Amino acid sequence: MSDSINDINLVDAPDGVSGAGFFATSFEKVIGLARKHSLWPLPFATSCCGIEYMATMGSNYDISRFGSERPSFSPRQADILMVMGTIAKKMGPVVKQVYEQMAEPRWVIAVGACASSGGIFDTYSVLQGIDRVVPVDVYVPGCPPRPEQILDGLMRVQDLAENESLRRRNSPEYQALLASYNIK
Amino acid sequence: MELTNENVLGKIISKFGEDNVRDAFNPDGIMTLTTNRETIIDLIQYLYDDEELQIRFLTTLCGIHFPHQKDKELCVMYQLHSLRHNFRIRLKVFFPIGDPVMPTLTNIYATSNWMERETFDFYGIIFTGHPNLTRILNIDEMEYHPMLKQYPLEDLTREDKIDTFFGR
Amino acid sequence: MATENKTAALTELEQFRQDHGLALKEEQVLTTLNLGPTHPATHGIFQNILQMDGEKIMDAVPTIGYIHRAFEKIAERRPFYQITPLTDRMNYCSSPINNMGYHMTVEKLLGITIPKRAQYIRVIMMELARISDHLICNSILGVDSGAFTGFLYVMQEREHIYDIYEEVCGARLTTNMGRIGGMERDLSPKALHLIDEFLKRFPKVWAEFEKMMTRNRIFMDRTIDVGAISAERALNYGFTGPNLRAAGVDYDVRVMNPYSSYEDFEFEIPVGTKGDTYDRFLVRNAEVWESLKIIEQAYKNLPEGSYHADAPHYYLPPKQQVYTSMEALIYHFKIVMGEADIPVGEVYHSVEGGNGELGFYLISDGGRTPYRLHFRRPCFIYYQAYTEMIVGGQLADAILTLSSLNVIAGELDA
Amino acid sequence: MEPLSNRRKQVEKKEMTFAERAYLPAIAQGLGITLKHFFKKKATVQYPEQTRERSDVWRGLHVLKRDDTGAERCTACGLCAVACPAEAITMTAGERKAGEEHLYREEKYAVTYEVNMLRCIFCGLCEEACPKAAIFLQDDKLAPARFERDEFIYGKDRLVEPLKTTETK
Amino acid sequence: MESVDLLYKGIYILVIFGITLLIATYSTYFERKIAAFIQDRVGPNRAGPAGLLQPLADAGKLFFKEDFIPAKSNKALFVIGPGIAMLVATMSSAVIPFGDMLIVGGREIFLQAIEVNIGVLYVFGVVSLGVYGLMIGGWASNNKFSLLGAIRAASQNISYELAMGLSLIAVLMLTGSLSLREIAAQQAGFNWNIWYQPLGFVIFLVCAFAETNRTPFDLPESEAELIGGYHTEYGSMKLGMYLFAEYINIFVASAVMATLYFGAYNFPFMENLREAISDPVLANNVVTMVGVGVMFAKIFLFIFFFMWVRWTLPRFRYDQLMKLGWQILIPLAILNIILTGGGILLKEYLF
Amino acid sequence: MTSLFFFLASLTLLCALMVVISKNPVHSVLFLIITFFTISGHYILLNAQFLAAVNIIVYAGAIMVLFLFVIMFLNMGKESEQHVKTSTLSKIAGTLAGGLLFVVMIAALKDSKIAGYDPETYNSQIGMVESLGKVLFTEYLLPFELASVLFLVAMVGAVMLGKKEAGEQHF
Repeated sequence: MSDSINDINLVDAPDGVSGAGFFATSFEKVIGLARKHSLWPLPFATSCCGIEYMATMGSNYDISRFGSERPSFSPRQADILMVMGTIAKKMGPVVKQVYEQMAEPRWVIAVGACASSGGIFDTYSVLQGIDRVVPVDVYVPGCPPRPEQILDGLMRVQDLAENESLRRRNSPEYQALLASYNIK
Repeated sequence: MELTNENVLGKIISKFGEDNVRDAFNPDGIMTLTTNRETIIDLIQYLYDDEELQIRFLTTLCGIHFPHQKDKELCVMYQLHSLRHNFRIRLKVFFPIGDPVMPTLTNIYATSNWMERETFDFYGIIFTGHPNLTRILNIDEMEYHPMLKQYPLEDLTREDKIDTFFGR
Repeated sequence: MATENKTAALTELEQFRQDHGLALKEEQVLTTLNLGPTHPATHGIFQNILQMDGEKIMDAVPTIGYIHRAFEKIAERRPFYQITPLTDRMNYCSSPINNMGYHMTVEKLLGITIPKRAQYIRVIMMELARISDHLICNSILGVDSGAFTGFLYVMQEREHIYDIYEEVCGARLTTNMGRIGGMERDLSPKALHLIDEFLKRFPKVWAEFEKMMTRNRIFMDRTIDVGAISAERALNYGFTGPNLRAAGVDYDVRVMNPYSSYEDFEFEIPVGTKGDTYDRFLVRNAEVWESLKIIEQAYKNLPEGSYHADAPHYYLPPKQQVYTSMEALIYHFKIVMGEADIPVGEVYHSVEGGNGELGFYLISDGGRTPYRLHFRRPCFIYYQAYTEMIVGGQLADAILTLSSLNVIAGELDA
Repeated sequence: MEPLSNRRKQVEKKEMTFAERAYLPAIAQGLGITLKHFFKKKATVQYPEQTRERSDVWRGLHVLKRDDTGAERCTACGLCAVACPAEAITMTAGERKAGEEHLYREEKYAVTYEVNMLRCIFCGLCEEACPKAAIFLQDDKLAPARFERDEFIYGKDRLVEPLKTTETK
Repeated sequence: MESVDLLYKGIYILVIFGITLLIATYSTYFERKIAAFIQDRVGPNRAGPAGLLQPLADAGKLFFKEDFIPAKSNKALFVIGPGIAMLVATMSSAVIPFGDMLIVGGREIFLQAIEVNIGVLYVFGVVSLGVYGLMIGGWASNNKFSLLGAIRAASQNISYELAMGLSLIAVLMLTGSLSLREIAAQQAGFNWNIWYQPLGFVIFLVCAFAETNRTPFDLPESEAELIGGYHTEYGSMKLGMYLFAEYINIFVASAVMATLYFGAYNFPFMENLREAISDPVLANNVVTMVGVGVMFAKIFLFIFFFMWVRWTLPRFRYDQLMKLGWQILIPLAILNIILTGGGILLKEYLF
Repeated sequence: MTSLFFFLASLTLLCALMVVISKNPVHSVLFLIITFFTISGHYILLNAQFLAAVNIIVYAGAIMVLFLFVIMFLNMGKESEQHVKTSTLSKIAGTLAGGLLFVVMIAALKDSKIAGYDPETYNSQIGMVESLGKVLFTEYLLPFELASVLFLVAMVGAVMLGKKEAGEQHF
């Protein structure tokens, strides 16, 4: 590891009451922290952005610093669905199915213009944004985004994961959201 | 023999006659001929078999739609290449949109399989004798052939677009 | 959602089966395995419905179109200069080749000749793109056979290629590089410096990568005689590019129909013998060396002169003139609005893309947009042969064959 | 097949030697290479603390420039919107009223100017199309990731370059 | 056995269990770090200083991930699968002597959980059961990729067990004992078995790679072909247990290799060290403790080697793997047995 | 010790029964494996640790894996084969055969005595590798060699069965 960097943002100790000899914190926060640093992506790479994702995995950007280098091609094991590239209407149901197969908690990043909104491809065959089939947590603009931007998107998801309540996934709001996408 | 557009054209016309091979012109160095449905397969077979020409490589095949040409609305363009002589030739067949039928080329070139499927998908041209003429790129449920000029490009479900400034 | 009619595809293969002793016995029960559309080995997205007898593949039915984006339809609705960003996204591993291939097609239509310097810059960029394309393909072959590390070693070099792109055009992957009539800007001193550095550093990295893979028996066993295709079948299937050359046919558009001053450069066409995965790997490796040679020559002999053609009707005037001169402003408006005078005509132009002959068939009716623009996409054409190449092999073979074919989804589905 | 050109070169494809057949030498060689890299200097740039150098011509986030006096350069001619292949730019033009000379350089100006950053493909054609040097893609800023789709429609409030001088109205 | 002995035993077993789990946990971290370093990256460094909390983060996440059982699976077996894998993996470290003996208060404590006189066979037997975890899990998932993975795992493990057993026999011929403690004791000082059994060691090493399903033999879970193989359908902690079991297996395999071939806790000049300390009890304890350190150093080296190889080599194909096992390794192992036998006879004849 | 024996014995019988009873062949195999384990437990009670280990290695570790392997393969295509109808006749025949076997067993075993053990002559090493090997290579040499010939024959047969037919490819 290069020695020059000693000021990396390490994980901060969770807020809690630290007194003499004891340290109490909310359990949820610990789990939130754990989740934050262990987001295993499912790279749903269909086109150009997938190539930039390769760069993100590569040595120069190194997504593993965030604990996310284990790509889980099996949806059961993945935490974030990274949709990278154009999703055609033919592909839409597949995205939805993959999302349905993922276990909670799950997050979705729409990387790049095509996945987020259809981008330049405003055509009869392209789905105009994957938020039409699955709920999206974070959008990353760019066509394709630089690896920095993909990492930015990942960090936004980390923020979400860190602050999310363990019970959010059972909340009526969340169920209503899923119901609006006709999932489950 | 050095293949030139003139002597190849001469060969073809002497074989198939002036009626079947028309409108030879040369827009970009590649000789372009127009022929008809009945001749096209024989012509390509002839070009393939002829030991002198050895035009044995199908570069590409595509459909074109000319809605303003009466009874010649649809066109299929074949572009062939003789790797031996580095000679390219382009063949066109026009036919009315009411009768979008073409013979298949798959018996000569395996590669034309998907190209013909793509052409069918885009233009609805039916290649008789094709082993599996189904849509290839678009979803099966699609009801029209999108490359025909009358159909719009845009996804009609898109809401966030304002057309004022795009000059169209 | 299999769009292929299974029985039809089966009859197609019947002859092949007979030849290879693969004919099904009546009582044989096959397992259906869905390879894709999200299987990691499919990289892009296409589906292969495999019929397996244990680990042996008895039949495969490919389905494509999962990222069909209607390039050809979009091209009919956009002014000529706006199509460049589209071509970026076709073979996104080597976008500059696509960009410049398209530009050359339009230049052919417009009858513009490009100054030598611009042509040489194009050659440098196209060869860099070819390197980055081959580099991804060959290292992905390593990833799919389980050796991930070599991939990351050469990906670092690809970052350097991207740095050069970035310096030239301002983007990494979807470059939108060059304009109809030349380049959008000259090579900056920094870009020249980066190219120079790249030429010095890259050979070492590539030699190391070759050392890791080429003579490793595990890798050789995995690739030799896997997914082989004969020259005759390859031509019949319309193969071009490295995949055809691996089968032993030295067809290269750069040599047969030189464009952009390729005739000025010394290079060879590496060919293989059997057309198997190992041959494809070796051919791509050798082509990277050839590309390096070309870049070196072009870099050393880079002529002086303008980086764009003198074609005020089609090439945007310099910004400074637009701000000051009325004539330039009028040209500027005309070009941007797409009102430039486009001749009527049809042209076909092809370049040697990363995967083979990338052709553009352009019909113009004199309007602001192409009347018809058909792309000859090498991936789409040769991917048909995949079934024939994998039947009789094993699942693992199918995956390596797929990655050695370097099927780019964007180019496949258009 | 017989050669088509004189530049053909057969790739080298030797039979495996005994050492190669025995797996181990090649494996040892590979292990040597990876071990060398184990101790090499790492290539990683620790984003977000460090950033990789970007070129000056990098096409990043858009900005609407002001001129030297602080007036907006854009005259709402619409060329950028026409040139945009992604149809991401929309604007409405307005007439400059008296007393607004210090705000807008020309008589026409953009009342609203929106770029849909999710549609935008950062191709740079708008910058090239602009005859007034008003819109630029900055090399030092990237469009950030956000949570909601609506947040990506950048209006003038986020696009126009902030005034450099401290005097604001 | 006296109750105090039992107490010591109990503590020891707990310690070994803890160490096994700890090493397995941190193996994941080191795997990621080593992979990163080999690939010119820095690896996980955000969770805790230098990323040291990374395994805990993974574990925490996996524990609180939705526990999912596919609808069409065989539910009971689906749950049992990872359990068996984990159980079997943790069982096998019981007979490994991590050190010689300590003398505490006049009582001799052997640093070995259970002494059985067939220790080698015990390890061998338990390891051969590990495949059930994978098979049952893969089959119960009702997924074709999983099933293919399970079948690959089964055939691979059986095939390589044979070569492994045959390469072991040569060692056993040399040592004349099945007890690991005995074997370890015989290699005192620098008299390691590797000097007599280089070929056997290579065969054993290759088989160990195959038995632990590590690259180049990771066919049951090869990402590019089978997505995750037998654990495709597993998520949450069940997946965690599979991954854990794999790392424990690596640890055990490393320990066994260190014991059988690399002299276990023995190190050169240990007798000199023993003599240097006057008090015999203290001397014994110091040597033992250094020995424990040496043993773990050897184990870590082997674990590093496992990871190093993983990030260097491509993987085999199914038939090539079988060919290697049956046509190369087994004949080589038999040859090794014959050579060893000949060597022993020759030695007896000469001396 | 005795209570352990009875526990193991009853478990063995129960699992053996379950092998026959359970409908899912995979479950049967798993029960069979447990049976082997309990039998190994018996060996350990008899102080035959070597046999116990070998029993597990060979039967549970290898042979049953193959069983499971084959059953998984067979189960792959078809949903279930549980609907096989057994005719009444075969049921009756099965019952009869089983009953007769039972009678024969009782008749054979009714006079046998439980071998007591004598602390004086008891050899604690009787189940160990060394004594086992000695006995095998001296007293029972002929049966041992015959058994090895039997294995050889079986191996040759297996190779013949698995041999490639002309034109057929196997991996």
